[in-house]
Amino acid sequence: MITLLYFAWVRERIGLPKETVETTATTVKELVEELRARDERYAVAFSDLASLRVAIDQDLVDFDAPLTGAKEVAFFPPMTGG
Amino acid sequence: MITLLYFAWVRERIGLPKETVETTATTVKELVEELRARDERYAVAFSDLASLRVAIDQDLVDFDAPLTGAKEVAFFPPMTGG
Amino acid sequence: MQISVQSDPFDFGALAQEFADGHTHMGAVVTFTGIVRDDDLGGLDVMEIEHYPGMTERAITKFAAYAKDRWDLGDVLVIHRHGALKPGEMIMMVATAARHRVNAFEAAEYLMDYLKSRAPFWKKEYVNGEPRWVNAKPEDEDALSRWD
Amino acid sequence: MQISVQSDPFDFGALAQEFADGHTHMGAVVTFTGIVRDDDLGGLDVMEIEHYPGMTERAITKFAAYAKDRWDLGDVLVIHRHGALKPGEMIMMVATAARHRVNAFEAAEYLMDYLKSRAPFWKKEYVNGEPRWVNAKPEDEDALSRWD
Repeated sequence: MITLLYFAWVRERIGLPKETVETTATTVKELVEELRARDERYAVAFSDLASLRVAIDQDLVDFDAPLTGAKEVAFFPPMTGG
Repeated sequence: MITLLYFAWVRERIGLPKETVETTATTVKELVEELRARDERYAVAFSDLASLRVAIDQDLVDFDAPLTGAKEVAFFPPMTGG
Repeated sequence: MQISVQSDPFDFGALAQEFADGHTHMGAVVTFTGIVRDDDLGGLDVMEIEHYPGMTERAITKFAAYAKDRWDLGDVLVIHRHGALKPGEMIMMVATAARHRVNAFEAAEYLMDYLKSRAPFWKKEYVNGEPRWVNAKPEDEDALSRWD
Repeated sequence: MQISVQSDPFDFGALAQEFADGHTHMGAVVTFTGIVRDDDLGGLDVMEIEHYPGMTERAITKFAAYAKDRWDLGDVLVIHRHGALKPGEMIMMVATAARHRVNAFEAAEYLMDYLKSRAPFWKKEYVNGEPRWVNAKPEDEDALSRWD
């Protein structure tokens, strides 16, 4: 069981801020493939990985990072703080 | 008639903050030569021009700057503001 | 280190004064304050700042600790707001105290560059009632490379 | 532009707040504050700052006007004290307001570099009763070249 979090327009496109999934994916990329296949909203939200960022357990990672031990995976656009 | 101003350790070595002089010098360097010749205190204060700065009428200039029209010439060490 | 992620406004002047007073063994204090510009595009109604609770504090703490160490800071302060902000309101501030001015400046700039592109905040502007997400700027991403 | 050369203390926090509040059409405000370090060499009794009345204001006004123009500042503030200052007291402050943070930072750094080496101030420290003039540092002179 992994908790997925969505922020900013990723949250808006998918239509929810948070959900829990069972997955056999071993990397973030595989998880994204599963989500894309699930529903049009996910396909749209994840259509361009270059415009997305991902964090595993609150640390930024690349899309080919392994999911081993991950409890929380968050997807969001490039950050605009400051 | 030119007003001479001295600051920081230049003032301390010469022993006064301000004086007025009649001079035929045409550049700062020539003025410095006149002052050096005048008295041991001036000779000491002006012994190393590299450690001195000069301003004519409140603008920093080089030692070979002309004195034409100068009303106020100030000598001081490198500045330490901020 | 003083780090706060909050929706409430903060008292910039009082915090800056207190920070400087608390670090008089340091010669140099730099502050940066980011303000919601009140003239941008004319019709900005409100800016909403979304963040990732938990990760935000974690990321800022990491950047601040790194800056403190790299630039030998006496202290560092970071406050960043989230929620709805009106034009003219202060979004965030950083403060750095160091023995030498170059360190205080560089550390503050580093913190700003990292907050801008690596702290999980997202800004949404409502301009004449129309919402739009603020896009990250390529130059902000590029700015990070100077700290490598 | 707000420029003041004065012997009286100034209220850093209040001035910083007022400066930021007055420039909410700018997104970025940077301040720098210089403090007489209270731990340097242990025994600093007092620092005396001598200046060249008239030329000081003239020089600072020139640097500030140049910075305002070069970095497109909304405003700039410079306050510099002279006279006898005790450890822990604030010597000076600058503040810059700009639309973008890089401009606000660079302008503040420029002002500091020029105040340091081109504004006619001289510092004399009394350490355990012994006076000594503070020497200009070669690195401060070198710092100016980056603005050419």
